[in-house]
Amino acid sequence: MSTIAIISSFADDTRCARAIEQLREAELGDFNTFSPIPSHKIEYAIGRSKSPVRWLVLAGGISGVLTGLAITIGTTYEWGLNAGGKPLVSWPPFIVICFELMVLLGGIFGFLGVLMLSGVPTTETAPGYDGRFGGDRFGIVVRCDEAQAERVESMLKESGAEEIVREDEAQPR
Amino acid sequence: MREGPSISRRSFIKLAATAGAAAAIPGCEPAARKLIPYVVPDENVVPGVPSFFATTCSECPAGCGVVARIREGRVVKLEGNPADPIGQGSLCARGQAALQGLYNPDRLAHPQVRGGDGAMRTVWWDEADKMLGDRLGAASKAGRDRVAFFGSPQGPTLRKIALAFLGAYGSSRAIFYEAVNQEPARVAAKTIFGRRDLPSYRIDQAEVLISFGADFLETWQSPVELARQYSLFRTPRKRRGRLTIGRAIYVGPRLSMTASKCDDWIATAPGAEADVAWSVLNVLVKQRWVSQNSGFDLAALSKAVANFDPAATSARTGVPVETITRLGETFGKADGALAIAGTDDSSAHLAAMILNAVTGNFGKTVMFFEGSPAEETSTPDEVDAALDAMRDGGIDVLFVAGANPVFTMPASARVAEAIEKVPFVVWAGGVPDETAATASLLLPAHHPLESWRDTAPRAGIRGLGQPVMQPVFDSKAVGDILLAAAARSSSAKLPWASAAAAVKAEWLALAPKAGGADPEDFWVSVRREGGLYEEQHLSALSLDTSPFKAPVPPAAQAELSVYAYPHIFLYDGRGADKPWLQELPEPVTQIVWDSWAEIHPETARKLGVAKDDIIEIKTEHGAIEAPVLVESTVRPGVIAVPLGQGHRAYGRFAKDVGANAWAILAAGATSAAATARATGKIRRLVSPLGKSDMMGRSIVEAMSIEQLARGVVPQSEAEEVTGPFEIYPPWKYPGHKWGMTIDVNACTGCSACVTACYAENNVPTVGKDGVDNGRIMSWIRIERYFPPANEAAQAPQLYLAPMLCQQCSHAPCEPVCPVFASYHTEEGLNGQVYNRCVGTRYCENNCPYKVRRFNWFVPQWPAPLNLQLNPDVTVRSAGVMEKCTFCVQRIQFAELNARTEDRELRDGEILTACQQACPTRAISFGDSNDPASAMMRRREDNKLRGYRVLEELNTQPSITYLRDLYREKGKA
Amino acid sequence: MSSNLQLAHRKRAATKPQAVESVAGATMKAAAGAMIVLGAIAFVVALSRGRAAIAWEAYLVNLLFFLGVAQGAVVASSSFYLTQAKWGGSTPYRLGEAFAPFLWVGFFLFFGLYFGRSLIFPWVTHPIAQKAAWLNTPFLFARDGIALGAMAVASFAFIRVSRGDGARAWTIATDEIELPPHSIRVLAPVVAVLFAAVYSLIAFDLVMSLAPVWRSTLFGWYFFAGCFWSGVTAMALTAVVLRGRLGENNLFTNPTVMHDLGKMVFAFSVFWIYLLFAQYIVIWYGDLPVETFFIVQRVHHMPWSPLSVACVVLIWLIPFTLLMSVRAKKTPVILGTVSALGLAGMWLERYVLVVPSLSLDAIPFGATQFLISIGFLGVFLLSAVPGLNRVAQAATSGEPVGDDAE
Amino acid sequence: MAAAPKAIPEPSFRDIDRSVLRVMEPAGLAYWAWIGFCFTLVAIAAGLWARQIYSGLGVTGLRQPVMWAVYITNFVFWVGIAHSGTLISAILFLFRTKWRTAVYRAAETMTIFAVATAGLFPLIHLGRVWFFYWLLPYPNERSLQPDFRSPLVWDAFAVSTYLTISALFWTMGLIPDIANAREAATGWRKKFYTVLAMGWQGTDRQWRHYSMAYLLMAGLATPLVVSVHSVVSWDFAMAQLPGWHSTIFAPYFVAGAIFSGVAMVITLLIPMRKMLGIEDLLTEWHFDNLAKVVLLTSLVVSYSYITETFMAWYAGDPIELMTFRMRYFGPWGWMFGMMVLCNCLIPLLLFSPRIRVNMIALWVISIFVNIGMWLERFVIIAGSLRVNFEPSQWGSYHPSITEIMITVGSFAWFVGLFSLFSRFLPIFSMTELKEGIVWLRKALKMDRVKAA
Repeated sequence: MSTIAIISSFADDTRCARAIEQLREAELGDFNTFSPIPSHKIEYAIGRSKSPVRWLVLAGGISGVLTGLAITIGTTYEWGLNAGGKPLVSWPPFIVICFELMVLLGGIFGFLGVLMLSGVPTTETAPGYDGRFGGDRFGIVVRCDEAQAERVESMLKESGAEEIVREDEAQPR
Repeated sequence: MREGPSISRRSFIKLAATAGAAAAIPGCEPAARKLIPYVVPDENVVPGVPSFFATTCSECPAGCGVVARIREGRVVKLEGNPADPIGQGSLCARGQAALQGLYNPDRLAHPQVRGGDGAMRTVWWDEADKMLGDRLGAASKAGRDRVAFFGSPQGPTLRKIALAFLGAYGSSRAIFYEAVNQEPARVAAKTIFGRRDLPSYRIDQAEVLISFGADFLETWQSPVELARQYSLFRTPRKRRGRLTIGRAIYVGPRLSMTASKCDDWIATAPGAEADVAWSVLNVLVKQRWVSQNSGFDLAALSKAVANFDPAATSARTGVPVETITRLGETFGKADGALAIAGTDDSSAHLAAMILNAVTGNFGKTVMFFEGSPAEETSTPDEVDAALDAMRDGGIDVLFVAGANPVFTMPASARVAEAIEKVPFVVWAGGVPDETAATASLLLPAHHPLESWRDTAPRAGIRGLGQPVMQPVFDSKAVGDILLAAAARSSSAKLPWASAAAAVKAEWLALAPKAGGADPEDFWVSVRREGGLYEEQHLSALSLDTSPFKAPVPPAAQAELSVYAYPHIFLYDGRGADKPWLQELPEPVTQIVWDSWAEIHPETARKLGVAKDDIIEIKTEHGAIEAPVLVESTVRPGVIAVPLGQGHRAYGRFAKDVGANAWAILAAGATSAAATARATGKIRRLVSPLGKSDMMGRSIVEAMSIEQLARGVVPQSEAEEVTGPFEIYPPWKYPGHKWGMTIDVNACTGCSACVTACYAENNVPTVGKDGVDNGRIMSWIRIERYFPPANEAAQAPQLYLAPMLCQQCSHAPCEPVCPVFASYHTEEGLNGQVYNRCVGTRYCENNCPYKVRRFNWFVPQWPAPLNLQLNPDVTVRSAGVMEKCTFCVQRIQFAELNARTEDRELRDGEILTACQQACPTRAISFGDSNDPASAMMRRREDNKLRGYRVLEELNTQPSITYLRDLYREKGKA
Repeated sequence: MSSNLQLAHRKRAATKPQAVESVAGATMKAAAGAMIVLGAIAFVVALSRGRAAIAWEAYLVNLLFFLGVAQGAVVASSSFYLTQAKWGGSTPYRLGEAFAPFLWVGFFLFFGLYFGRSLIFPWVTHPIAQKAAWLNTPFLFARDGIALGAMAVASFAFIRVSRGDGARAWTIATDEIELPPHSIRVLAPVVAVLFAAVYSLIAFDLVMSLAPVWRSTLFGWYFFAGCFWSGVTAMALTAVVLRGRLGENNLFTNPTVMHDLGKMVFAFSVFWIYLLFAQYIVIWYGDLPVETFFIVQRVHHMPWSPLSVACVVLIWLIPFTLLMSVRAKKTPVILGTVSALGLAGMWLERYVLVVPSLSLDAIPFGATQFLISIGFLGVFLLSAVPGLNRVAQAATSGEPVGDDAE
Repeated sequence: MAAAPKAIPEPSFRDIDRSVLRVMEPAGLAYWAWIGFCFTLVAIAAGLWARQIYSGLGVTGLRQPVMWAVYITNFVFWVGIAHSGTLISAILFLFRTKWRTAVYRAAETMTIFAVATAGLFPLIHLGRVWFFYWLLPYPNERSLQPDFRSPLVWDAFAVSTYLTISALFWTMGLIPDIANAREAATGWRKKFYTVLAMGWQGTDRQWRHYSMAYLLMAGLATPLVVSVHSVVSWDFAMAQLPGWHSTIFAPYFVAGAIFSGVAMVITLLIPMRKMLGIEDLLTEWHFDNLAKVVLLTSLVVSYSYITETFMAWYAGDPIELMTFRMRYFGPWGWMFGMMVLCNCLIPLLLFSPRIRVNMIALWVISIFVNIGMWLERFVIIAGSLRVNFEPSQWGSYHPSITEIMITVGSFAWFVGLFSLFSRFLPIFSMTELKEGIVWLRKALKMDRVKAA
């Protein structure tokens, strides 16, 4: 039994989400969606857990603060110079530095995190990807074996798919 | 002008070689032997270690002793010679600036001859000598007195040489001319005491001082010495049970710096001072406020002063009667009083002398000593005679050395045309001046600091001037030129081989006076001491009380007259070639790089002019143009113009700056009736000063002596913070914590400190435009504020005080520096690391005292001025902030010495440049951690007067100022 | 996240909440009354026992605090209009307006200060020449009286319109972009602008002038930002309390609504610390005695420094750390506790601002001041009763909330 | 969120793509002439800077005591301009404001270039720019480090952080759009976008991380933007100088920054809207809201002016009083008057809803605001330095040609970069417009209703 790819496109995320929910209920789990916008509906329908990016950002932020403390306090004691009678460890200024570094590293971690987790940069195209999915169409690519093809297609159709293409071992176009 | 060999470069290489060679094999290198100051044994030259030579100052007749600081064979700084009784270790701005005369880039590098076309041709010395010799020979053959020498008093020895030189050519036409001279005083002395020498003064012995137009803190006689005396005179002291300060009154047309330091300024028209003086005498005599044994025939005296009844005088001069009577009273009742005169008419001098005499102050506040030095300047008659001779073509060769008659002699003398008539004029000197422009042969002469010379400023003092370094240019000592010429082309046999020999001979002759020590030891000791200082002996005065020529009251004054006074820094004009002096703001007007016509607002209204409008001032002798400065620091109807500017030659720094006031004066006069008209032209008078109004801020503070006596401290009405407010933990300064105490009452505003700072710290000058663009670099400046009119009665006449980095413990400039270029040292200094500075300039923005200076461009020291740079101090590059660091290099030097000698640093061992220069010792420096240090004791002893500038900012300055003292006006 | 929202919608669609008319029963009124009596007695006693200064200090502190809460909440409501907030239907508006009646009470209590002026304002006993033009009794009471009066009038005008049908209808979500009724569009900005002006004035006159030498340009802003935050916090606290007392499916059971309240508490607590820091660092760095002493005496010196620290902990540290996560914001217990502590912190902050100026070396907090504070609380609660009922009605009306809620 | 699109037929996703991508089509001669003009000015400025580096800061009009003037004014001005971008892209995102979607990309782009411009001025004003890196900590054997107590160091950190974060935030938003552009594009542009898009395909997995990170970035950028201009304000407030040392500076400068920034957005968008014919993306509703932000911040700025004046008077410190007297009535009083007119009075017009949506009026007002805010910074910076603690050191200041041309150059640099960008990368976020399409439709409907 060869697996095939069924590529369907939808006009809006509501229909798309409905289709996904049905697929999931039918436990035809092996599918992939494309959309021009980050749709909460689709996300909810797929129902994955929250993205781990936030932990990266948190880590970045914390390391930022620590770096801040390290360089401010550390370098101050390097020479221990008196400037205007202000204490060597002058908290108010150091807080500013720590804050900036927190944001800086947090942001960088976050950005790199997204790239890493969402697998960009990449050169290969996911099976079934179609240019319109970047524009005004929402797409679902279901990978199943021929036996289930019918069911899947009907499922997609009734949830409002505009067109459905079946491909043997879909190749990227 | 054709290029001679590039001297500045050569000499630079030479000097560089000195250091190098000396470093390599001290003394053994022949080149080095040739190059190091030959008064020092070679092994004394250690690179990085300064050597000091005592010599004398030749910038004015006061003849202060000087110590020259030599590094690697070049003199880098001049300081007062502590051994010298006149300067006593201090030196005025002019004296210190002599260096820039020595290193002046415009100095004549080679002999030059004027061709037929008037163009100059550079020649070698032998050609020049030959030409000179031939001309002299020819002249002497032509007859007697056909050679003339025109110079300025340059000490007994040179005088001897000059006379001998003339003698060799059968002439006696020697003129020694000082534009700013004491002739009127001598005349007065002659009249009453039958002697022409000058008395010495002891202001500090007096209780009351009246100056009739004598700017004794600026240019009159011996400013450094008198300033020091004056500061003692003004120091609060118990007199007859009351804590008081000496009372000083200034009578004259202009509120000079001197006048501003007095209690009262009695504004009179120029020439009216005498009138007032006689009137005061009149009061004294009438009131019998005279000492019984003064030896005067009071009857005769009162007859003599009959014309000077206060009322009459008041009518003539506009000085209120009660002012005159009060003057008389204070002077007469004083226990020790002194009247001095600085006017151009001997009448005022005479009156002053009589005032001192009748009150029995001779021998107390003013005294004649035995053995006053011979008169150095020629009398006006001699000068006139010589000039006439020239005009009649009676002179073939005129040898001018050290004088600039074309510039400094008053218009009426018609010098230019006289010199015109002389076929061959030889000029020997440094920077070619107006007179050089008329000469056919120009000879580069040694700067005094390069040559042997001596001075005899007054009885009991002989200063020895020894050369402090190798000549910078291809020059010769004037004495040597004269001797060489005489040897070459005259039959006479002169006793000396060289000027040096002459000086030594002269001094060895003095050896017996010094207790018959071995001549050579004596020679060594005087070279070390810088001169011979002996006990002075009062000379018995033979008072000629025979009714002297009773003075005639001067005619009614012209309703507009011009009053010319020697510029405190440029003096008679010789200072104009020195950028330091040009850029030093005149203390009262704060103007730089220009000359100005100071007039009263009233006068300005009459003339219909405002500040910066150029007016033409015309007298019977000539006319000059100068921009107007409208201030009430001058009497209505008087135009006050400083002398010294208006050079048409004399180097890049002096040429075409301002106007020459000598050109409108009569011989020996400092004022003249004048007319003035607006020319419609405008020239900005440039000054680094922003506002003259202190706006009630705590910058320069003053309190009245009465308050001090009562023990009340002037309170600021600002609200007080109660409870703790210190937000940072205190910093510890375990070792030293350097601090300063500055007595504003002692500060006269003479700016010697400023010049000292320029010299010590390689502070660049920026020129007129630079100052105009707000880019003056001075690290220390004299703050000048006018008291607001409504408080004038409760304030000094001017607020004058030095402002420099306050080295704050909570310095606002430090934490804002992103790179620690500005930081605080363990010894409490506000350090500035030039190499680290990136030039954000935040420090200056945040400095409340605005004492930081930014290098907007790369600083310029046209060679060989760069040779003066102090090797101990970095030369800052463009884009770097710089500032005062209490002369940290001197602190380091002293600390290093202490460490090598394994001992504690001694109090007073470190002198900052400004402190060292100050004639009145207004600045004391020391360790604030050491309560015993002189600096701290001074604070302690003057607690009531102590304040810190802008204290409410909690910057915690290391400098404590002591309030200026004034007398509450309208009080007896 | 919108998905949860849909759940909420569905649930609500399923069962409408039980309409509730009134939450504040006789017991509460009685309790409030009792508190007032206690406070009044304590005040009178203190005055008669020559401990007037202490009494007046407490009086001022509480006046400032409760006025701040009441006014801050009203301004919150007006700013909802300005930002066209529809996340809670009309309920958040009612919530904000609930404490408004105290504005009038406070207005009158303010004039009470007149009798304690010589004990509160140092410049009354020792007039300051330079500041006399501004710091003098008649002018101060005149301007602040007028200001507070105007503020109350404006607030009530605004509230009347806001409770009207037009505004109500607007708060319910629609498909169109439409603006709130015209009168609201006029009054809401007025209230907001007036608030900034009046409460800056109050800050300068009733707090800063207690240490007449001290000045800080940001202080007014800092002060009214604190008022605003205390208002918001009071709203959040009320929401949490009512949530339990309004039965099934009242609006406050909608986690997203609590989330939004939580966000506000979180955000404006951060804003408060920002303003505090902005003041502190400038004064700390500037090192000018006229500025530093105020901080030094409160933050760096006993006995006040612990209290100052406590303020920061209660007003910023706790809300910031606890309310960081979404879940916490949605958890009533956490939100409630944080808000309660926050309010306590804000009261303490007012206390630390005012009292050290009057007694630097000792904390005069004792029974008197406690009871007087209780009294004020009583007044506050009593005056809030009708408003709270309105909140109850709105929260149980089951009206749909705007789709911009997440 | 896209509710049933049947309610209002258009614009559809495709329309959005069409109108946005149309902007990116190859440009005409006029456009390149414009670009050329801009960068010629930049070249001149660069030349003058080179000269300044060579001969020293003396070529400027700077002097004792006015050590900072036009350069620092420009720095603050441009940083301020930047802030609106972050406000719209981050803060309003957190506030779930609907109208931001249309303008945020343009604003964010402005931020990047404004910060890039601003960042130059601290360098230009340095006395020894070749040592600028001494302001940053880096290991070196003498372990010389910056003084973290100096506001200028905070500044270095804040501004560089700000530039980095905005750039990342902006890039992140761009990726999906570029991916989209990639599909439509042809020729070299295709390759260009393909590379830039980094192979983004908009799978649910990608979007999941994307939206989370976007939210967090916004969460970080919000306090950042506040901190940045606070730090900038502290460059002055930390000093003791009257007119600089004021606690209100931080929030006051932040408000001022947003004020001028949003004004600049308006200044740029109104002509763009006309020239590119994108009224269907930028509706009156959008400008109405931008105008409201301007109005609000204008009020805050006025509040600060009043407070500062009052406090100066209340404190009764003669020195501070004098500073303010000079600021209002001194030789530079006209600047102050101008600035009050531009920043406080003219914006009051925006209380009128009609003016808020009158493009001409709005545009003119926004220009005035920009002028006013530049003057404000100048008056604060140079004006306060002129009258310091030491009357004897007071002095005036006149900018030199160098400073003037470099300022002009900075504007050219900013506008030039912006123009370049607008042609080659999507200046409107297609993704976000689609997300908020409902509101776009609502807005368009409202416009039409108004028009009818």
